[in-house]
Amino acid sequence: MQNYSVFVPKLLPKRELFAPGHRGCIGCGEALAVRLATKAMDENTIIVNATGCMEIIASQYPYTSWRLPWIHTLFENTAAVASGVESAIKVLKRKKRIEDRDIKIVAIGGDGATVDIGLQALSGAMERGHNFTYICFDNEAYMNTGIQRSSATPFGASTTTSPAGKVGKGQFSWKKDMPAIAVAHNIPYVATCCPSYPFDMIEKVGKALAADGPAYIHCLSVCPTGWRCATEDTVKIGRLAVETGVFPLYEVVNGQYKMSMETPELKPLREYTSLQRRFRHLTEESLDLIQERVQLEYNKIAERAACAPKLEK
Amino acid sequence: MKHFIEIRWHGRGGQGAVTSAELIAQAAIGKGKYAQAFPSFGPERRGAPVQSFNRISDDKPIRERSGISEPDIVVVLDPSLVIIGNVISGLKEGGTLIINTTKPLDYFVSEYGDRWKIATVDATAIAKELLGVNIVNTTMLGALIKATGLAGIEDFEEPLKHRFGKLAAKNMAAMKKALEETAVKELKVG
Amino acid sequence: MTPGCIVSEPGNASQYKTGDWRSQLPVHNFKKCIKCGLCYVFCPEACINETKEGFFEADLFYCKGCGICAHECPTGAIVMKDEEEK
Amino acid sequence: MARVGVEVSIALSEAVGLCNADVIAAYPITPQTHIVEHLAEMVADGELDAEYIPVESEHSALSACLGSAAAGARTFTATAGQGLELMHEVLYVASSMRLPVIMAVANRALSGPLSVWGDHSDVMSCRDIGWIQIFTENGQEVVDNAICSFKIGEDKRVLLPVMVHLDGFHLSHVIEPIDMPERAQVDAFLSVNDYPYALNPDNPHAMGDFAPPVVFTEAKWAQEQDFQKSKAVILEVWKDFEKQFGRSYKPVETYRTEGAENLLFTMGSFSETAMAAIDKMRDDGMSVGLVRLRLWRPFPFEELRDAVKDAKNLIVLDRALSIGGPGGPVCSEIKAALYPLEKKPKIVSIIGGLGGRDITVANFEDIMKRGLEIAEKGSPNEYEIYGVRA
Repeated sequence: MQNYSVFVPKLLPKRELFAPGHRGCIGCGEALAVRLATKAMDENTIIVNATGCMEIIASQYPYTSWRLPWIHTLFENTAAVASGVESAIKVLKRKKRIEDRDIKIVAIGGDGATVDIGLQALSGAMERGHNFTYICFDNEAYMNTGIQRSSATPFGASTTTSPAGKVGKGQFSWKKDMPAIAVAHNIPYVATCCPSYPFDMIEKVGKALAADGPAYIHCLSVCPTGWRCATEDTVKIGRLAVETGVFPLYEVVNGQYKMSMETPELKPLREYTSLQRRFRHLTEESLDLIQERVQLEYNKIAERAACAPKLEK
Repeated sequence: MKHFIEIRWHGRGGQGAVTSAELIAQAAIGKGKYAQAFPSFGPERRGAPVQSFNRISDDKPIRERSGISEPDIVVVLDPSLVIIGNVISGLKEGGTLIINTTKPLDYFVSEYGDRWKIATVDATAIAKELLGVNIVNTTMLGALIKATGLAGIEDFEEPLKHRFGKLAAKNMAAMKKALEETAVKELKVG
Repeated sequence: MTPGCIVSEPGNASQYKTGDWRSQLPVHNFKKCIKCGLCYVFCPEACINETKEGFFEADLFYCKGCGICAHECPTGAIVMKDEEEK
Repeated sequence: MARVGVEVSIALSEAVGLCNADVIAAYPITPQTHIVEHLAEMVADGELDAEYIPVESEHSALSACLGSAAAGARTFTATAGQGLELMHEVLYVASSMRLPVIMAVANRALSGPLSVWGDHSDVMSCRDIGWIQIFTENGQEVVDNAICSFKIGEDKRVLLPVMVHLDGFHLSHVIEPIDMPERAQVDAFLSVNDYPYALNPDNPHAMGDFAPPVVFTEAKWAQEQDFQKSKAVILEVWKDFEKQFGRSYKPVETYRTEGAENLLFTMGSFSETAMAAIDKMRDDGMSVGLVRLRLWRPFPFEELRDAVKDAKNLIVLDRALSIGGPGGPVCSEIKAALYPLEKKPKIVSIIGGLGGRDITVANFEDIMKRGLEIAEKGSPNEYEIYGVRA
């Protein structure tokens, strides 16, 4: 943890728009992430939630964890529902049927809802330019249904549908670069974040909400159940994901990349993988291969960030 | 004229056969008659032979919604369709055949004999002269009025305005010119 | 039953006790606590509250005993103990 | 009220405009396209103050409509065939969440083989979705029932989505005389949408909770009960409509059934051609009449039973096939509705008009004759497809 953050926690808004009493697993990184995201929101926020862990843990009839207007309909259509909410609010304000004030629309979904089944709806909504924020809480597999691979599952991770076996080596493809897909829609704000860096995360959600147009946030959410790690390690593992370069933190403001923190030398990948039993089966050779790829992907982002000032001139 | 007639239009995708049918229906409805217009329900693209249809009833609401296979009137918007298209298919005995052609009326009279009333006009020339394009939908409406008396030219003022806006006057002029130039061979009575 | 199963009481899940899920509980040592609030920030259950004196303490009605607070505490002021031992 | 010659799709869009729809989210698909094109045009020309969302799929079209309706906006979409299929799972959500989305469906066959032409296959895959469903036979009915739909769906006693069915091409693409209501008349008839559970920061609702087994059955039962109750409101709205506009609608409508021994049954635009056939057969001395279903959901059991109570034979024309099933889907429902009655007509299932296949007046005469023959002599088959070539 960097020093500055040690002194700021007390200044966070104390109100919890995501109430306690939710049914998330012990040590749920996603519940933490959602809670921190709400710290950047105020009451004038409408949440559109995809089917998934976050919906199930927070909305068993007749209860809700949400202290905000909240709607869930289906798995893959969240960005489309958000489009409808946003358009409705816009026209109702114009027609003076509701008070003219700044109401933020926030769509949330897991990696399955975002990078797989809901990608089309999300792409459509971003392309059309609806003024909303989409936050993907990426726990790197379909955790709600019991740890099946998604296209956000990292290479090598063992899941129930990419199991490590006598032949199989776990996830066989490289994690889909969803932030880059969002960037390709030429939207004003894209960022990655992780609740292990709470103030960075809250600041980014705030910027996303303030953006004029679609904003996309990709949030790494450690899942002790699916990643098979200790519950108390949730925050630590998120931090290691950043420190090893597995999950770089950056922003893309109007197309310009900016690294969120300087990490001149990345920690070895093994510090991250060794804490998670989903990687337990990996051979040294596989780990070397992944290490190489992590560096490559990290460099790509860093290079994009490095050339950003040139673009400004 | 009968109280209930059915028309089939033959054109090529993009020539405006659907618009012709629409305009005559609107003219008839404007006069308080009942009318239907509908296209051939197909995926035809520009250039492909297409058909459109009308039903016009003087006094009763029209109930039939099926296609028209035995029309009273056939209008051919494109001269080339006479050769390749089966334009006379199902045309009722004693019906009317109206053709856009450069050929003289007698050519078709000798071709088809006395089964139908035949009318011809060089609508393409009129359209090119007055509209600057080879779209003969409104021009052929002039020929239809001349040959059948189905409506008056004034009945088209509103529909043309609605459909063409500023270009309504030009289309009206093309219609009027066709009305003058259309040659008609009446059927022998009895 | 409301039409469409609409829930009109925001945040009423807070009536649900998740403290039963806990097999370990955090024990706060206020002598070591520097009142930084990191435990409050990192709690996935939003169950750590500030006391009048400015210390932080878990609400055991909700605390599931994940141990993140103890793990992240910079001064070691929180330790996890087995429920059986308490 | 001005009578105009206008394409039915265009008239429908104009009616939606007269109803001051707030949000339209739609995806183009034949034969529905003209409806949403014209709405987009009206918005672009400033004739309709609405948000038009040109979504990337029908699934998203209806999903956006869910969001819009949940936020309290008057919401409209239109689709057909495959589009309705792509919306399928969303359809159930609209009704179970009680979101009054209004949708026009230009009925179209389902692939494969690919067919853009009309039949009722798309409707029949959506029987159990919990939407109020109204069938129309001509352009006037489309316009009138579109207007009624908003009033029905948004009524606080109802709060349900409503579907207006118009047969693809046979209705959607026909230019015909339609009395377009005046704006003032529609304003007087239709109040502003006031959805009571709108997503609103001042009064936060959670919409779309999941239901564990202990409440799911009760949730569905509550939905079913409210759905059944909507029928009274539908009848009330049609009565109000008659007062305001002079045209009346009923769940089951008949044509020359008085004293008729043999009844033909149709749904949708083919009913008009069937009426012409009934006229002809009556002129020929046959004892025939026509029963037409307007309200497909909620199914009008009582009205149907009443309409056929004196008939000897009932020949039901379906424009959809239930493959491997008991006959036409509509006929199956009619059989089920009449089964408990002691005195009921013999029922014959005929299927025709698939994928745009035309049915003419003469064809209807044939269908009636063949149906009566089957009623008299029986048939080894559960149903017969009219006009199928070997």
